[in-house]
Amino acid sequence: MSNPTILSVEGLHAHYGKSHILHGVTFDVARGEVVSLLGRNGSGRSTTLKSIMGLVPPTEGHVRLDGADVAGLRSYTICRRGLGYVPEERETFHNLTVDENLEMGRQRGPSDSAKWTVDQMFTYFPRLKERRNTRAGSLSGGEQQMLTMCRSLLGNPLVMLIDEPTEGLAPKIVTVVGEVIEDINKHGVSVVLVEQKLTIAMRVSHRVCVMGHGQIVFEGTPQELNDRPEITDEWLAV
Amino acid sequence: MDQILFALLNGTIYGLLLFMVSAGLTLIFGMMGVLNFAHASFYMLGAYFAYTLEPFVGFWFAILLSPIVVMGLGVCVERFILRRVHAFGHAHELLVTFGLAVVIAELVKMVYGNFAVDYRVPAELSFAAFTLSGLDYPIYRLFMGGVAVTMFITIYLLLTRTRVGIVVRSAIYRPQTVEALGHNVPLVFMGVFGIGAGLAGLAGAVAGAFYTTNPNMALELGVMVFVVVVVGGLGSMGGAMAASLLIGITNSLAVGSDLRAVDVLSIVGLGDWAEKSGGLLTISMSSLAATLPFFIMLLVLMLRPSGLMGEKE
Amino acid sequence: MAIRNLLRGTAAVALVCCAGAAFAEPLKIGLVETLSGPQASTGLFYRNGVIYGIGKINAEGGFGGEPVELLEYDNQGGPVGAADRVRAAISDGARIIIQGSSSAVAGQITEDVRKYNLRNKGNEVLYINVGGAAMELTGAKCHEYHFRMTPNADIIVNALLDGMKENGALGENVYAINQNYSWGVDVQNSTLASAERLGFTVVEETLHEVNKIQDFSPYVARIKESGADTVITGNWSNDLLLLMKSAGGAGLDARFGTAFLDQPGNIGNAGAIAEGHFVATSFNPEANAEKSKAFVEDYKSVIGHYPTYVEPQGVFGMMLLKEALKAVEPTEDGLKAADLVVALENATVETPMGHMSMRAEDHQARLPMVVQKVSRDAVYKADESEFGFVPVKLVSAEDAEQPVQDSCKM
Amino acid sequence: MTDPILTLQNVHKSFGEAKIIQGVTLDVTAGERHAVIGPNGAGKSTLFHLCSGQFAPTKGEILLNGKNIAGLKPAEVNKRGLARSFQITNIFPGVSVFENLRLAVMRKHNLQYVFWRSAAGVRRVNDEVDDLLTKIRLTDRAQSLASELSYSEQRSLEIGMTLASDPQVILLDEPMAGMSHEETDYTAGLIREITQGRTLLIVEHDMSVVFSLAHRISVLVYGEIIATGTPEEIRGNARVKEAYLGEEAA
Amino acid sequence: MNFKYIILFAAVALLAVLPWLVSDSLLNAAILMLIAALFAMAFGLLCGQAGMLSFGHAAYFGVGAFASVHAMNAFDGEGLLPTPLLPLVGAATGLVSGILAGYFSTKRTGVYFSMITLALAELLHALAPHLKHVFGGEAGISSFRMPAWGIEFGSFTDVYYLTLVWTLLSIGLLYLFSKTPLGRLALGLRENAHRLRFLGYNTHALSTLIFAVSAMFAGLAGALQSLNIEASNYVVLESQISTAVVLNSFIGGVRVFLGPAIGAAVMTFFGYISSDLTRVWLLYQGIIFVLVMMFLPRGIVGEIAERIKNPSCDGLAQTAITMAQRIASLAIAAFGAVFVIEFLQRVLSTEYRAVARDGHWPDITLFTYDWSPVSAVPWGLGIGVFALGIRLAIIVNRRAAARQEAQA
Repeated sequence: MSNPTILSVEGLHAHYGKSHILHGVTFDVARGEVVSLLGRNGSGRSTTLKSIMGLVPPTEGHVRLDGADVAGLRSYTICRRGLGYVPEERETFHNLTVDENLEMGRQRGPSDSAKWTVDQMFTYFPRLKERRNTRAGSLSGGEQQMLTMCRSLLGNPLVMLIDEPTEGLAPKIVTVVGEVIEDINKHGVSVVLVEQKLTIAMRVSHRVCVMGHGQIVFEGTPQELNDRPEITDEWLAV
Repeated sequence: MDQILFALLNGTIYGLLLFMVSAGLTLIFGMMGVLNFAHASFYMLGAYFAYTLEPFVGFWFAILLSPIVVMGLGVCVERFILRRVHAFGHAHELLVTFGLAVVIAELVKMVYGNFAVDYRVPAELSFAAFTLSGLDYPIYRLFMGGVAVTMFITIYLLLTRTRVGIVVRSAIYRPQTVEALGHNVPLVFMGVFGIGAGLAGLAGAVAGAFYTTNPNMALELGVMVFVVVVVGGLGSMGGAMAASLLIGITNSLAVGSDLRAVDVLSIVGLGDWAEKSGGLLTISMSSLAATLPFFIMLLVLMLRPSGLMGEKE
Repeated sequence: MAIRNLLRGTAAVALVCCAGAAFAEPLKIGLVETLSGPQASTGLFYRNGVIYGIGKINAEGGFGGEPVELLEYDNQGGPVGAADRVRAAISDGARIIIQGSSSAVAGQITEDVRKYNLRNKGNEVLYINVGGAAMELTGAKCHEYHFRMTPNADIIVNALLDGMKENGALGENVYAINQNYSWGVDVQNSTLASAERLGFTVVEETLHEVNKIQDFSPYVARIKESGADTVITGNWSNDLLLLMKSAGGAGLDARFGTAFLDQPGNIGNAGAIAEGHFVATSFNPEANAEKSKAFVEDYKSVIGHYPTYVEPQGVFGMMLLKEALKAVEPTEDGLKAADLVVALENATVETPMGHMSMRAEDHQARLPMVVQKVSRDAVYKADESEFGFVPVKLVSAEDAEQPVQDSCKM
Repeated sequence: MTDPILTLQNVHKSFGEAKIIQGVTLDVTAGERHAVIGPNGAGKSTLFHLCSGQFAPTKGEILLNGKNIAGLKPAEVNKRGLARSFQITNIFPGVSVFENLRLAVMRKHNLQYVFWRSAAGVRRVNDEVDDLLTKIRLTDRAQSLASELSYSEQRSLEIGMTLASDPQVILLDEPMAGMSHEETDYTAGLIREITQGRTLLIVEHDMSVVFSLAHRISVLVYGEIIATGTPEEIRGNARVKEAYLGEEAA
Repeated sequence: MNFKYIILFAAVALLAVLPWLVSDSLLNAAILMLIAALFAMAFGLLCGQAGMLSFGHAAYFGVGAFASVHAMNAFDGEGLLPTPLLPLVGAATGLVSGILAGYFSTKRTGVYFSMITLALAELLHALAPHLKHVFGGEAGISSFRMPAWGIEFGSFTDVYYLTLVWTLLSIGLLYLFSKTPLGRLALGLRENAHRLRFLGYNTHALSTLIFAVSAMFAGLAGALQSLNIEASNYVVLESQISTAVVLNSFIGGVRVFLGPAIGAAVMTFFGYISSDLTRVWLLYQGIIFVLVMMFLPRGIVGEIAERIKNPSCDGLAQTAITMAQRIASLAIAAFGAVFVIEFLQRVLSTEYRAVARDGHWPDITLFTYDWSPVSAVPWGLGIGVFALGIRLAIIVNRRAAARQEAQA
């Protein structure tokens, strides 16, 4: 990868109350790269994203976005600096319409980020356009997932942190989500993806990191992971 | 018939006044979970500030400027007091606002004295809008109602049509997610608190001239405002409106009614027994008017704790 | 015991030193008034009147050659605080308790004094009630050591109605609206009792919650519907102001007869709405103008403003006390309460409004009443407004007097 | 090891439109350690909530010792011999460790409405608390505030409280979540020890724990059990692998 | 530990000999303090131990007060209920009403619980004036303490001992209660009611019981008040009574056992003293409360207990010095603030405004000196002293922080 690093996570530690979840997570994301965080539940993948985003303030370590340390800042500042976050629980605003949800995400974004419009979103997911005046609470799980992704994308981020986008979705939609991730990446947006479905992760990622017990236990290309079945067996599979 | 019409009209206007005061509190309660005991104090301050400003800038500017001053005060309260106490929990937040209400009431008494001050409806607004069975209907009542309705519509439009409004509505439910989308939630909280206080101040500036501006006006309305917010449902503007009207109208109807439990019981032949047992049964509706809001609140808390229109408990 | 006596001794020495090296205990009077909280406003006015009155007592030599000492206590607005402050006052050496605002507090104090006196025969204390107007204070609850220096509901309402009648302001259809507690009920009863004598009908009577109603328009609608041309109300504070404003706003064409219209703030706040309404009190500076002028100017020079609202009442009460004290010889222990009781029962004083005395049967003061009307022509304006109170009828103490209640058994 | 002690028969649970549990049938035999695994959002926690009385199932029966407990209140379920721990530590943070356990133990002795004797004076309770403390290895922390314990100690306490009512069936919800390697090993040993002679139903993501601890494993995916069997059977099951690694259904 | 008992013993001993030490007037204040302390302890059981913030505790205090007044009048202090045993009537009534009200209010938790208690109390308060035969109208119901057991119950001292015995006994019982299984479960309710359910407890029944016990002691306190003033009036049902007990308890520290009692005693004494000294004592009370909530969230006693339990690394001597410095600087600031407030109050008072009407500003006497309100001296002095005190406090805090930093 010759591209410069856009996001660099270094020695990140985080706690949920008393519980020490992250034990020094370190990885880099280059501009235009898709990196997947793999691992079983409880391995600390979601917490890594939340910690980068400032939602679970890191107790130690650095998060450098485009060279500037954002660790410890409030999450709205981090967002404005160019990080977009798609939470695992989707967290659409149920009492708001689809349009309003999208409006919530709109931010100017950093000067050098890719710019997105609502129309583009509707091209990705025509279904959302049909339901733009419906309350988000009455959308299906898949539609909500699309909505959350679009919402974050409208913040024109440099890096998108996407947590389990395919969870609980029908296979057809899973494919669409995969394609969208690939497409936004083509527009120059870097992606950190937490994904349970290995096939998707392997297909869309340039690099994968496997997490276990709050640390990165493997880092490499999808191909390299394929070549190491013992890693998959120990950290991912049954 | 006119009687009923009159009662309904008056109840509506009174309800609208309650709404004006409660609107801000319901936003604050919904968003920050703080039952702000000092909210009615902002209402009182609104009236007093308008009274103070009136000689310098005239009535109209006074009722415009006073809420702004109150808003500034609200912002300071949030920024320097509530935010500090936030970490100690909701009980402390609630109690600190309670202490604040005491402090404000005492300061008002110290500065403005113990009696009602001479803050009145200006002469150009003291005329009858229409006459109903021989009684004039003061235009100012309609003006108050108008302000309340305008306030409702403005808040409604602000909340639904503007970006800030959308942020506020979503922050009521998922403040963290809102923040992760790049919105400065602490600033929004401060703003909402300030605006909530300002709205109460506006209500005070407008209503203080019609009713009276005295150091006890916060006390008189304070609990009623809670009732409205709880009955209406946390954070629901529509709920606050519905609850205000419900309380205003039941109050107005009850006040005009001499109905007693005895009278109802005598329909089923228990009249004599009830008359003999006395107590509650022989008290007329009108004397119980003040208790009705609490009955309504208890009923709502027992049967539908999320309130008439609230979405979450 | 030793320590206690020592402490007391020290305290006494300290007191004596402060009092300017005098040897006899001065007479102490405890003012147990509402000085803080929501109802402080009225209490502070009684305090003014009492302070002025005590000043007069001391100007004329005090008691037993010593100036009278006024101890002030804040009853914190309620009977509970009052009960406690009365005891504090008595244990601080007060022989006379004075209080005015709130009948509830008066009810508590008169009972406390009665019980104290039962337990401390020979060492009784007196309660001078300068404001508690409830009938039962000189009725079922009356006792030897309670003196009411203020008119009761009967006196006020009768004087008011007479005055209004004479001025053609009392219509045929009267609406009685009052606060639902003893005072309001008393006013309502007095109004009903006068109907026959003065030839009017009480078309409807209403008792409403006390100080809880923001919007009086439903009541105004009822008054209108009843066809009343006169409204008689004992309401005070907000309940009066809001009622009047509501009636004014609705263009209700009815004359108001009241007992507390002169409360500061009312006229300023109600403005023209109050014009032509009536109130009966025990003083008006324009009645007996010359005597009154001397009084009000002197009062102003001491207290800072012309006497208003309940202040004169407090002063007159103190004047009667002054006369009585003159007639009492101090004993070794200072004031003997029983002597003062007798002296008070026999005392007469000339107030600017006429003479005032104490009725022995129930310890209700006989005092003149002034019926007044809100008018622009008033010499003394209220609340810096263009309105003031013009006297329309001065009722002498004899004419104002109402019969003793049967329930009073001294 | 043949009598089913906890049986779920065609249990369904929906929240509005969302069908979380769609017809789960499961037998847990007396004395076995049974693990439920499955990807996120499969409904494992919901299943626990149904068994422990937090939610009532929309349809189906849950039998404990042959008696239906579906829809009973949590307290009632507990009294019938089923106790659970929570995924997120759920203790009494502001009181001592000893107190935490005492609160848990007292129920069994029907002391809840007793106000005429000192809680500290009930020897049986004290003994049992001491016992539990030993079992969960927190004896020297007995007087510390629960909130001052380390995370894994809190998890141990959580397990201890679950154990306090001496239940026949214990439900442990992700007891190792958020633990380091060493802590995990420690807790696994602890669980093995304390569940001697009881029935355990456990949700856990740490596969090494699950496979070493459980006699049988059920795999829950999208609210349905797609396989139940011994660890070896599960390891070899293609559908399970697919569910975990997300091979797309063809 | 022993130290604690010594202090406790000394305090009880002091209370026992108090009538020999102080004047009647102060003894009277002591009676009020004891009653307020007991009431606050009852509230503390509910709020501090079981975590339920009631805004309507005046209701139970009030029913206890009225029940005992009625009992006083009915029994004349003889027969089954001689005067010293009258508080039992208050306790019983409190208990019964507590069971009823507790049943409803504990169906909800958190702020909704508070609102229900508030609504219930307001309902009772609004109804009371209309139920004249029960609550006696605005004059209240009066009664007379009859002699019993050979005691007159006429003097302050008699009443003081009666109150003292009942208060100490009740506080003792409350202490013992906190040690019983039910008392321990109160802590469980506060800490985690959800978990209790999964341990097999019926939390609604538990909450109701705790509520009832709290109401019982509140009723007992109410009865003591009735005995003390020989009357009861529906103003005891007012919301101010409910809120006063909340404020008192939190100022003292609601989570430490004697916190509410000490808070209530201190604040009652403060009110007793200051209400006769200054007209704005409610303002001071409000300010004290706000400051305590902001800076001493555990309450005064709670904070002291915390300091003793977790002493700072400075060592005892240094901590004491720091504390003394802190208190001294805050006292300076307080003096400045009081000066400004009192001066302002005098300038703004109606009396002064009346005198100062014609553009002439007479001097005002404050703290025995005369000050002119139009000169900058009094204002500057007050504000200056206040600022100085705050500045000193900041310096003290910074030094303490620096020391701790250095040692950490």
